[in-house]
Amino acid sequence: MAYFKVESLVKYFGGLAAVNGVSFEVAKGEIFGLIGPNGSGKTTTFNMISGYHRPTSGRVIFKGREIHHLKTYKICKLGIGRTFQVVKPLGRMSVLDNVIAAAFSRVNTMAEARELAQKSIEFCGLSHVRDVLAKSLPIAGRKRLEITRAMATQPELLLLDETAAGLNPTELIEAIDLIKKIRDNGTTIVIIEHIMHVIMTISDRIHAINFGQTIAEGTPVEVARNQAVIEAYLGTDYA
Amino acid sequence: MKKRLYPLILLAVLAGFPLVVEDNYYQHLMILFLMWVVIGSAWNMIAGYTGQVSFGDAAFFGSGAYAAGLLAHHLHVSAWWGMAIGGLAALAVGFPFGWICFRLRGAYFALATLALNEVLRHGTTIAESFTRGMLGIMIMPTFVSKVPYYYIALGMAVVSVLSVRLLIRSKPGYYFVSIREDQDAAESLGIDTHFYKMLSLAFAAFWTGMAGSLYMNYMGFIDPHVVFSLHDISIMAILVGIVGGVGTVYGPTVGAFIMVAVQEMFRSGFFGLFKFLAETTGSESVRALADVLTKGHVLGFGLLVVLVILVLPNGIVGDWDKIKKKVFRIHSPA
Amino acid sequence: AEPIKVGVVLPLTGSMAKFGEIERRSFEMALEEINAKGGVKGRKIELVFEDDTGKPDVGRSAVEKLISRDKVPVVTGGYSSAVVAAAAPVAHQLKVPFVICTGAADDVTEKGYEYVFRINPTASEYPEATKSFLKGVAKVKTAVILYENTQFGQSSSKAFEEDCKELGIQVLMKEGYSAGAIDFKPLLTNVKAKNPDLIYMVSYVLDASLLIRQAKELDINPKLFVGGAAGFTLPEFQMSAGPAAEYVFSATLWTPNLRDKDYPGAKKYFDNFRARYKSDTEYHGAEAYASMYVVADALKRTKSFTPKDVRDALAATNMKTAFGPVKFISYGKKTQQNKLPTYLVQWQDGKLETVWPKDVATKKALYPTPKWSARK
Amino acid sequence: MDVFLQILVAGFLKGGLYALIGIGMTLIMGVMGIINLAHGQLMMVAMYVTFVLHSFFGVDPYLSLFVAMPALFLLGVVIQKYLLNPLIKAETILPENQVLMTVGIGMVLTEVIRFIFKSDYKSVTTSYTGATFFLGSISFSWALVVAFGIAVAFTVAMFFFLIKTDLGRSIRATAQDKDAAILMGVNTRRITVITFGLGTALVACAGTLLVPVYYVFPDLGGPFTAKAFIITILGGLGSTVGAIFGGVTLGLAESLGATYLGMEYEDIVGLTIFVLVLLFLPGGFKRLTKV
Amino acid sequence: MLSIENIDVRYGDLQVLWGVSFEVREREIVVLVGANGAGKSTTLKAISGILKPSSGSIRFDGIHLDQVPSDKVIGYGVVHVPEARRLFREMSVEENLIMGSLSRPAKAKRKETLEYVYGLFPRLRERRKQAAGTLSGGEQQMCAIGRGLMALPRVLMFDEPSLGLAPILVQEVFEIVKRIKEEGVTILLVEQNVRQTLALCDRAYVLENGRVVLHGTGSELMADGHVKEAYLGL
Ligand SMILES: Nc1ncnc2c1ncn2[C@@H]1O[C@H](COP(=O)(O)OP(=O)(O)OP(=O)(O)O)[C@@H](O)[C@H]1O
Ligand SMILES: Nc1ncnc2c1ncn2[C@@H]1O[C@H](COP(=O)(O)OP(=O)(O)OP(=O)(O)O)[C@@H](O)[C@H]1O
Ligand SMILES: [Mg+2]
Ligand SMILES: [Mg+2]
Repeated sequence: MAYFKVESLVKYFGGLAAVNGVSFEVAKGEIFGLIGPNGSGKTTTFNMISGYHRPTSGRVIFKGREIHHLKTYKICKLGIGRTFQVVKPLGRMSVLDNVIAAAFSRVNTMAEARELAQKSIEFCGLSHVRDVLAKSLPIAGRKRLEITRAMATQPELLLLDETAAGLNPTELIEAIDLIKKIRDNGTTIVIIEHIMHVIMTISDRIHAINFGQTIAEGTPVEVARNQAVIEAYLGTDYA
Repeated sequence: MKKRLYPLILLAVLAGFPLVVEDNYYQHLMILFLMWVVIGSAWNMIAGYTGQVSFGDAAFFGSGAYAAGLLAHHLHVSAWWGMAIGGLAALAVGFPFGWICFRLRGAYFALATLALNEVLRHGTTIAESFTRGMLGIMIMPTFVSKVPYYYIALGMAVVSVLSVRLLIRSKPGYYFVSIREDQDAAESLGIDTHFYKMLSLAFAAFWTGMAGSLYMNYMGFIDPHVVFSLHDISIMAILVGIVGGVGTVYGPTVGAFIMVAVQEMFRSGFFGLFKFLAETTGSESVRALADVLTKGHVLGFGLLVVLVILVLPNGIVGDWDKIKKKVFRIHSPA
Repeated sequence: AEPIKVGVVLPLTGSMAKFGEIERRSFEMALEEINAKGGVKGRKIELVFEDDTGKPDVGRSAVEKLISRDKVPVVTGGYSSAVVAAAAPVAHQLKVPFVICTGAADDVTEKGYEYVFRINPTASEYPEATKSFLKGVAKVKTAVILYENTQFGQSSSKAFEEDCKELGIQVLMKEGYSAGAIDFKPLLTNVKAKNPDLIYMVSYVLDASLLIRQAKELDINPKLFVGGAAGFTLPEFQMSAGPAAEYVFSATLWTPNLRDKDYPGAKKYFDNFRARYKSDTEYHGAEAYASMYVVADALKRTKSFTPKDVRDALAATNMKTAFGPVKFISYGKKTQQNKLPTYLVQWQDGKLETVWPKDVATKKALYPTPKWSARK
Repeated sequence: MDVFLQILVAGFLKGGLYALIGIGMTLIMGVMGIINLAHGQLMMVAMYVTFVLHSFFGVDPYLSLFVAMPALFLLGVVIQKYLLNPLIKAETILPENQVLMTVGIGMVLTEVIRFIFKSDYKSVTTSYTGATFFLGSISFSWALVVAFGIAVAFTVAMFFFLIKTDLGRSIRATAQDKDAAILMGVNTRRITVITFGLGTALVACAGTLLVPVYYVFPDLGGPFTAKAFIITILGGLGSTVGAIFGGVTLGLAESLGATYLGMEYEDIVGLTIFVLVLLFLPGGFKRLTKV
Repeated sequence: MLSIENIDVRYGDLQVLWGVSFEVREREIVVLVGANGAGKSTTLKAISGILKPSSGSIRFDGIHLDQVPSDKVIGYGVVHVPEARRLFREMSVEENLIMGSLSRPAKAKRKETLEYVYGLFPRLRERRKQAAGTLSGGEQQMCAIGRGLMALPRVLMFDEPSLGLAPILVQEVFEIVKRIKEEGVTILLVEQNVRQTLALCDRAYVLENGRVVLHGTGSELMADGHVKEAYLGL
């Protein structure tokens, strides 16, 4: 039994099929990359996994349990955390409070939540801005807050949607380190990223989609050499 | 440390008030003030903390008042029983409403609350045979003295403010604010937003309903236009919340005090100050001014609303740092 | 000597301010007349006006203030029924007499409040004259009752419905509406289909004129249109409805043409008011004017100026005023309620004529009403 | 059958007036995102302008359109410029502050008018006030027929204005992304001011047309504000064509409700539709018609 | 032709730029490099007038842009393609493009420029009736660039045009930037894709914590030890 899998997911918006039959399996403990041209349906796939959109058809199975009919918050409680491509900080709360709110999904008392939040903040390296209001963080800080918050919900499976976009190469290296650290901590990761340097370095396996349909799957090297991926996505430079 | 004492000092002052000031009139104003503390705190919970702005608080207020009133009218029991029922009646209105309308966001939700209130107002007016329609419900007040009412109101105010305080420093409070800041993000953090919005609404409806039944008991008379009034209840509740400070524990207390005082001040021509001046100076222009002021008191009130929002968009407690800087030239340490 | 303070609660601002203002002026006119004649017991009377804004809670605050801050021995005024209903128990509990001059809610004087008196008839008594007119002259078989959904509308339409039962008139339809509707055609189309002999309407002034105007547009032809006081007697009604106002009857409590025997000074009050303020007055003003005299009369007779003594003096009132004879009696469930006849007036040639009861009529009632098509 | 037809006609004609009220609101609320709880009060002010022109200068209400509309345009401009625009800059917890501001403005307008004109009910009677013509046995009010025609004309005009002109496009662009509009060279403050002015002028038109068949008093604003909301939500925010549909639907629903349920249910019918549309057809008729 | 002298910019109480100076010459591609939050976007906003510097000056062909109201800046040919594209989501692609040509000279040439833009991005012609909000990320970026071109820019400022684009589109965007430059438009570019932009540009400035700390030609900076370490991840 696969740890996590999606089966022929389909999502229509009006007449448009944003996702049109995507299936993949993720093994426990791996970093699984999801790539594809803009508008190919990656974020929509995440939205279906995390319960924001109900699939038009298809199934999402986590640890043997169908979850695609569950509400978002239930999915979080089951142990699937996510970040948003368009970041959503809780603007007028401090960074710490942002994370405490997340921690409450696992614990009930203030003291426990604070402790959990602190740990998560330290782990993700946000201690220096702990008491800053979330809205005054720059983009990189906000992206990191997304991860920190998701981590405070103690996910077994973490969905990262372009958390590295907008970082310069040096910052990227830090981001890669953090993601690896999270994986080493025992969390399985599905990651969407357009920056090849990131996705190729950290993914164990990569799944490529185009127009909502699978075009390739395999190790980074295999996918990077795949003709369909090169044509639709990578362009000649990366070949 | 000192800051923590303020509420206690305030409480002591309030507890001693009717013993020191025996004037009925001031006691009456204080009872209104305390009632508005309750309503303001309730509104602040759903709107200020949870971000679901209600323009229909009167719906809950009226339900509470009518629960108490109808109980007394039909069953001839004391309207104080309505105190228990009033909060629950408001809940009974709030639940189906929230269940349906919480799928709306922002301004749409606000408009829906407004519509709810209007429906209830028309409904109570039309259902003459049950509610006595516009004839209203009249009961004999229980106490001649205001002091018992005062302490009941004080008790309610203290409990409601305390419960806000407790709530917002715990899990639900964090959840409420998260929902206000970003509902989608909140969902992804494991927050059952619908449940917590309902919880917040329940809190608000309950306390507003309680305030409504207090009103029935204390005033002895209600009719649909009084208790389901957009301006006098719903908007006033918002003003209390906004003037005091949205999303602050003691904001509504400050707001309630200011709004009740200001309203009465405008109504009574600055407590008769201008009339007094006109009489002592005998000056015609002062008399004319006094006349204009008393006639234009609602205008003054409206202007005040406009001014407050322009100058103190986050209320007195919310903008306290700004006020300190501007008015007292004190800079709070960063 | 110090003047004696008398408290007056009136809607001086807000949507009812128009009448609050008329009443305030009438109070002041009466006050000046009384003070000019030496006041009471060598002391002048001073009026302390409080604005109730037409809202019961404010009205209550106002009465509380008058009693506990200004220490007035008696409060009068009270325009809206809701304000009166909320303020009366306060007066009763604080044991300071409250002489109501306008608020018409029946049950205010049905609760046995010892300190509450009312000069004007209650809402349910407004149709009295109409009733006797229907009995004596216009013997109709069917009626439709339309009323605004207000305290006054609901209670007096109910009273008229009962009168109809008594007279054997079949009520084909009784329907309320919220004041301020743009279009009464849905209502009137139904009325037209019922084709009643009588249309009874309790409406405020411009709803009244819209009802009549639109009845004309739809060509509805009952034998008579009757208004239940409120809006149909005001000049604005005639101005706005124009020729459509002709033939419309209305109940009223007072007209300036009433006989001096029972209504001493009615005409004089009317003329003085007009001369002084250059504007019209009507029964509300007369109520206020009379009320001032009733209070002054009690203050003259009272043993002392304590509220208790003033109350006792009020209870013994027996006098005639511009608004009619005043005597606070108990009848039915009511206590300390003044009982007055009501009148029927009709718009004839653009003027409001008293047509019923016969002994006070200025013109003969024009009945039945001609069809719209038969009018000029 | 006659009853039914008569009611249909009455509802339809009233709907025309409602549409005019709604177009103004849809501009302000849908296009600019301002929830304006003073809409009815602004209409009331326009009605007083018309009243004054008629009773002191004998100006026919239809002619006074040419005064009332510009006058209210100016009033709208002042309100937006000095009262609403400053709020956009202020950082507040609740965006609803702006809503409350319009409540305050509504109160001030009502009270200022009351101060000047007292609470009296005023009416303007013209030769066409009660004028009707009959088709078969169905009566048509002339004044309402004219109002209906003008409403349709304005809707069409506004529709093309918003779609086809640079100013119209700038208005829509400002509504969607203020900063981006600035980058495109749009003076967004001016745009908001103009839009609010336009919305106000349109409701002024509705008010003026209403004067001959209705009456004026200071408290008249509130109920009309409520109606404006219902119409706008029914029609779909920002949709001018929707406003016509919304207006007529509300007019018809009210009339039918008033006839077959009872006049006292008139308002409840409107409110019920409002809530139902909010819940089951979010986006209103715009969702169906796509314009 | 564009010279920024010593500007300080703040958001309320928070100062973000401290005495930033640089210049852009005719027909150059100039790049601003910097870490997240260094103040690159803020600099562009200051030039296009959305933010006003609290001191210092911004001159374009001798005109004090810092004294020009923000909505007039585009009229001088200084055009800003903002971060995250900022299209008018509910308007069609064509309407979005038209919104770029409100100024008088641009309006006069609207038809021709539209043809030119469609020639540059045939994809946009295909989608011209579609609401911009429903375009894919890459199409949106094309639309945003097209909208900027519609204003007949003399200086075109791009804020992270490659952000969130698929690699194949990143290539395309850089190609387009080069082509636009060849058409005679001066370009000021902010990019995180430091390697590629440094290779492309004429000159570059490095911003750190709101201050310019380094500048030089692309190849100079590429060879700089600090840049290598801090921005190229080497
Ligand atoms: N709520 C929605 N309503 C309508 N269409 C939508 C919605 N969400 C996404 N789409 C459309 O679905 C398609 C897939 O979008 P999605 O966000 O999944 O793309 P993506 O692969 O994440 O792209 P990117 O790499 O640019 O983030 C796009 O054409 C988008 O316009
Ligand atoms: N609206 C704002 N209010 C307050 N501070 C802001 C605001 N916008 C940006 N800042 C702050 O200004 C600083 C510079 O921001 P800016 O957006 O210019 O950075 P940047 O160099 O473009 O970074 P990025 O690579 O993230 O786009 C950051 O610290 C940011 O937090
Ligand atoms: Mg995406
Ligand atoms: Mg930036």
